[in-house]
Amino acid sequence: MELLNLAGIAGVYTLMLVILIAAVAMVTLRSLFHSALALAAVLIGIAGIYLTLQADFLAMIQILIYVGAVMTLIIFAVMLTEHLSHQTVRQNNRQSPLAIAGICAFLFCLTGVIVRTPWPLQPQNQTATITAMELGKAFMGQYVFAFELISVFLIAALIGAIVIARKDK
Amino acid sequence: MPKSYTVQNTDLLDTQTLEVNFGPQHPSTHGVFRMFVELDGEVIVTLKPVMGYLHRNHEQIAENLTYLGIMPYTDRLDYFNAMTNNLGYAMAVEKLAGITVPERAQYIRVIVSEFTRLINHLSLVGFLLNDLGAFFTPILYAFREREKILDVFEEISGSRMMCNYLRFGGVKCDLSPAVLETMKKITRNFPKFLDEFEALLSKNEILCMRCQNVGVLPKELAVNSSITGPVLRASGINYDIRKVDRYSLYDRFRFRVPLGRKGDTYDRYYVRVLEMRESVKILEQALQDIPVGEILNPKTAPFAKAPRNFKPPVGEDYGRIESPKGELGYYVVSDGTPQPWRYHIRAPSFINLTILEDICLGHKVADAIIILGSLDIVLGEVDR
Amino acid sequence: MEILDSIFLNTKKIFLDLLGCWLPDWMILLVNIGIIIGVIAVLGPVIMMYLTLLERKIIGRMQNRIGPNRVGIFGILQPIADGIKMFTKEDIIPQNADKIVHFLAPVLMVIPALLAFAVLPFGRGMIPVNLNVGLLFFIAVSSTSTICVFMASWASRNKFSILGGMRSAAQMISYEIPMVLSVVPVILSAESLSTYAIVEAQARWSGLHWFVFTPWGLLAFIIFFLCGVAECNRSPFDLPEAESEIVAGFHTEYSGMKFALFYMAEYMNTFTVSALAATLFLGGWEGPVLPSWLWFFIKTHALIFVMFWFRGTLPRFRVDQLMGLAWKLFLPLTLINIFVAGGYHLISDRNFRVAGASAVLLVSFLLFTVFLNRKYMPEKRRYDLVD
Amino acid sequence: MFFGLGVLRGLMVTLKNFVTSYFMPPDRGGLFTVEYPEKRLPVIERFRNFPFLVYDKDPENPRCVACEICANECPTKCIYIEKDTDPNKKPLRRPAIFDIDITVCMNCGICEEVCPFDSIYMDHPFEVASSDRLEKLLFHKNDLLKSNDYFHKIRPTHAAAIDARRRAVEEKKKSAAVKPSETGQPPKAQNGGKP
Repeated sequence: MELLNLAGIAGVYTLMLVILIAAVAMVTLRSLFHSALALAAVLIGIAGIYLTLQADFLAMIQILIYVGAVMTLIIFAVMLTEHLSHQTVRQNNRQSPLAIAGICAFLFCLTGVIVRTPWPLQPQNQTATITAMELGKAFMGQYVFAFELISVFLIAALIGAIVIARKDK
Repeated sequence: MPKSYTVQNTDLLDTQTLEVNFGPQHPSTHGVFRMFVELDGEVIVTLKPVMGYLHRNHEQIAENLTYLGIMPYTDRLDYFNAMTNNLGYAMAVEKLAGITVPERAQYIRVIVSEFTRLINHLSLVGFLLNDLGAFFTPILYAFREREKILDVFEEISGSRMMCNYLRFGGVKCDLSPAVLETMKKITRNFPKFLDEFEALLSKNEILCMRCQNVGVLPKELAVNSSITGPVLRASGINYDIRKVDRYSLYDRFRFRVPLGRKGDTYDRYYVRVLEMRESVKILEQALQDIPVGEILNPKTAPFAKAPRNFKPPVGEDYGRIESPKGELGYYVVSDGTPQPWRYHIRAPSFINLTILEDICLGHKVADAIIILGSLDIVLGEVDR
Repeated sequence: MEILDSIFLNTKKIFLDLLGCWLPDWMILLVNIGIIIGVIAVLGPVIMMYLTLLERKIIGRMQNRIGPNRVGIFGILQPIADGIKMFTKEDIIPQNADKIVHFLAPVLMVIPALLAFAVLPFGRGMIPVNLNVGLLFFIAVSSTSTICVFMASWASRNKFSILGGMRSAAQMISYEIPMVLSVVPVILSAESLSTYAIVEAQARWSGLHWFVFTPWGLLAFIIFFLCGVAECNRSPFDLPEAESEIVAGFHTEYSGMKFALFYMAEYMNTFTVSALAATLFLGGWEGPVLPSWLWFFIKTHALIFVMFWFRGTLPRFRVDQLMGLAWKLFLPLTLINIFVAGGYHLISDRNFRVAGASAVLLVSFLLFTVFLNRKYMPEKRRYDLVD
Repeated sequence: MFFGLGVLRGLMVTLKNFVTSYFMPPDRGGLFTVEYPEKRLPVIERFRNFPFLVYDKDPENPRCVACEICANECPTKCIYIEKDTDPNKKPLRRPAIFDIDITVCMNCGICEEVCPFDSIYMDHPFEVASSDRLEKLLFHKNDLLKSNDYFHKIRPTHAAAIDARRRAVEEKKKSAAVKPSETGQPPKAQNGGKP
């Protein structure tokens, strides 16, 4: 049996490696369209991680919202500004050593914080997986105020977008 | 100055128009016909028709042939209605040479040209629905009926589409009683088929959405650009040469001319369906009282054997008939020799095509294809 | 009938017990998963091949002609002949196309189509993966195929495919929303997202208990099915590959095996959408006499017949009418449908709630078709026959 | 009234055709297709394809007298005739070469009408496709020559009428030959009134 969960852990780490590679690729790829696709790969990878943590509702929502809607919007923008995506932007310039130094400093502090804080680590497999039913009850029960506030906020954003789009009609 | 249509773009960024060639090989331009279209997004800004891909020098060839030798060439003008092409040419030369046609031959000519009108309108509706996207079903129903009529044509003239059936002063061969019987059966079943066809199409919401108020042809534009045929009648102008000229025997039959009101693609479609119903009425009356008698004017019999002796008197003449696509006219100038000195055809499709640009501007790409389809052009006639 | 009903489950159990004697038990778990994956990987393409044959036969019959019958007895081997043709066809990549993305697009197009099989309940106990968010999984997976359409149209770099790509993406997005909203009443009354539980919920009720027989269920079924047809770009919504306008939409520049993959993805989508529609509204594998998996296939193939029927009869919508239909007719109707379904569950008196619900739905349908969308309604036309 | 009613009625029409295609006869909504290579439609008698030459008894002397009227009258000029000459160069009333270029001929049937000696008629077989465009699609005299009873087989009524007329001309010529006073004028071809 331990071979099985060893394979499981190895799978999770390879997934994280894939996400890292896709993220780096997103930043360094020359063509805009390719980096948009790399972003899609990153988002799907994150959904994969949710799945390994048994949060399947969250994973599906992640794919539906991010990959289905947000990515389509980004690619629409890229396709509509046709000639913009043709010139391949030069990714690295003279300040790259300075930037790498900055990143290393930031990583150093980050790992320091991660190592020091006591994470409430439970054993690997939690007992009850949270089903969509409980999430629904929590939304409508305990967190109903936050839920309504967010929906009002979203509608305001929606109306704002429409007003901007037809501002001189 | 080419007319153009400006889209009122509200947003600030100036969109670049897209030039697209709906080229000679495009799947839905009825033969080799090119439209050079400038698109702003989906809307057509300018449209330039390009023709001449199917030009076969028909009129120049005719000047080196005897009058009878030209007859098989007229089949290939509008290759859907060979019989009406023959009829137009035969009537023009008969007017020039002053030949009368016996009674039975006149009846056969009316029957045959009304059958061609059925074929033409059936194929048009089928092709129009094909451009609209109905996957070949309406066109195969139309072709199933067309096959029956083509078999009758093959029985009479020897060939389904290139009939070469009419001669100056009559027709080449007679109708046997069996053929008359099958003709009567076809005309009896045709209204039933038309009802089923209309049930499939006329009230179809998608067809109505796609065709209504698309490509509206105003009355004065239609008259000014001398449009003829169902396209003109769909815009509401009562001009049918069968009623105006009363040529051949058309004054003997009771039939009515359908007129549309708005003149858009749906009216052009529905006026043709009503015309099919009127043609069936004419056919019933004609098949009812077709007399017995000779089918060829005896005076022209010797010329059948020796076409080069047929020398019509010097002079010129213009004979016209109501072909399914519009007014088909033949202008023949004879200088006494067995070969015509000048021979010109007034092709209805060519004239109807001139307004394509005016009624397509401002519509979407998908509409341009349907408007072209509803004008019912055949490139053989346009390019000659 | 029980044996016939779970015939596939028993064979798998016998096979696994046979293997059990010399393989460790966790290996059996892997083998079990392997069998399920194998079945789906074989089932998908085979279904696709025989759907193409079925479609050509049915549409042929509708047009009073026979349809393919040269290869094999009734054209049985026709799909294999098509497959070989697709393999041997030269695979042309346009000169200035973007090689990687051009290659990736068809591959990524097939993945969502295959993934959607994982959630369909083929029979009693025969569901590949019993996710408790099965329905959401299906919708999430089918929404990712938009990106593959974008990749295909962008990579081939020609005018027609860009036009086609834009149109199909816009169409897929605007038909996804009514599709998702039309499923909400079903979740509401089955109290679960898992497709297996939905089918059991429909089995639990007394009498005629499929959701399609309730007023809101019927409307939701029609809208879900039409959006499903639009989702896999089939007629009358097949704008992206409208051959009469833009030649073949986003797969203009594809030939050979890549084109076959697009073709496969479209037909698998057809199967999965009809299967899901059958599961949600027509009671999935639930049926009186015949074994459960047979009921599932009968219902799915009935809906697939309807899709082929549409293709054989209906002309196609124009772009703006297509969008108008989704946003101005389907969306409001589904929203009202959710409220009506909610009310339907609160009222206990049976025939009052049926009459009330159908009355409200009928009024809203007329409101949205005759009054608000007057522009789309066919006008009455009069023609005068003049002498 | 209802938005979707027209579409439904259209669907019913195709469903009716789908169902009737299984058991109705061809002309009332049944299966219309004839599977060509195996089953064939009967060729209609007046069907005209490429022309052929008729000979009465043996292929050596066909009815054709190489008068080249058909070659002149043919609109597309696809017939080429050369007169036969006997040993001492005197032209005979027989064609040595009679070629018809099938790719040019548009089977309009004018040669059949103008031929005064009833020797050229339109044939029925239409499967004349071949791989070699130049050589095989140029029919020479021996490809064109076919017997009179073949003519009777493919066009019974038309051939019978032609033979009746030829026999009438024969009797008139014989009766003319019996009365010596008649000048032995070669029988001018009757104008063939079409049946």
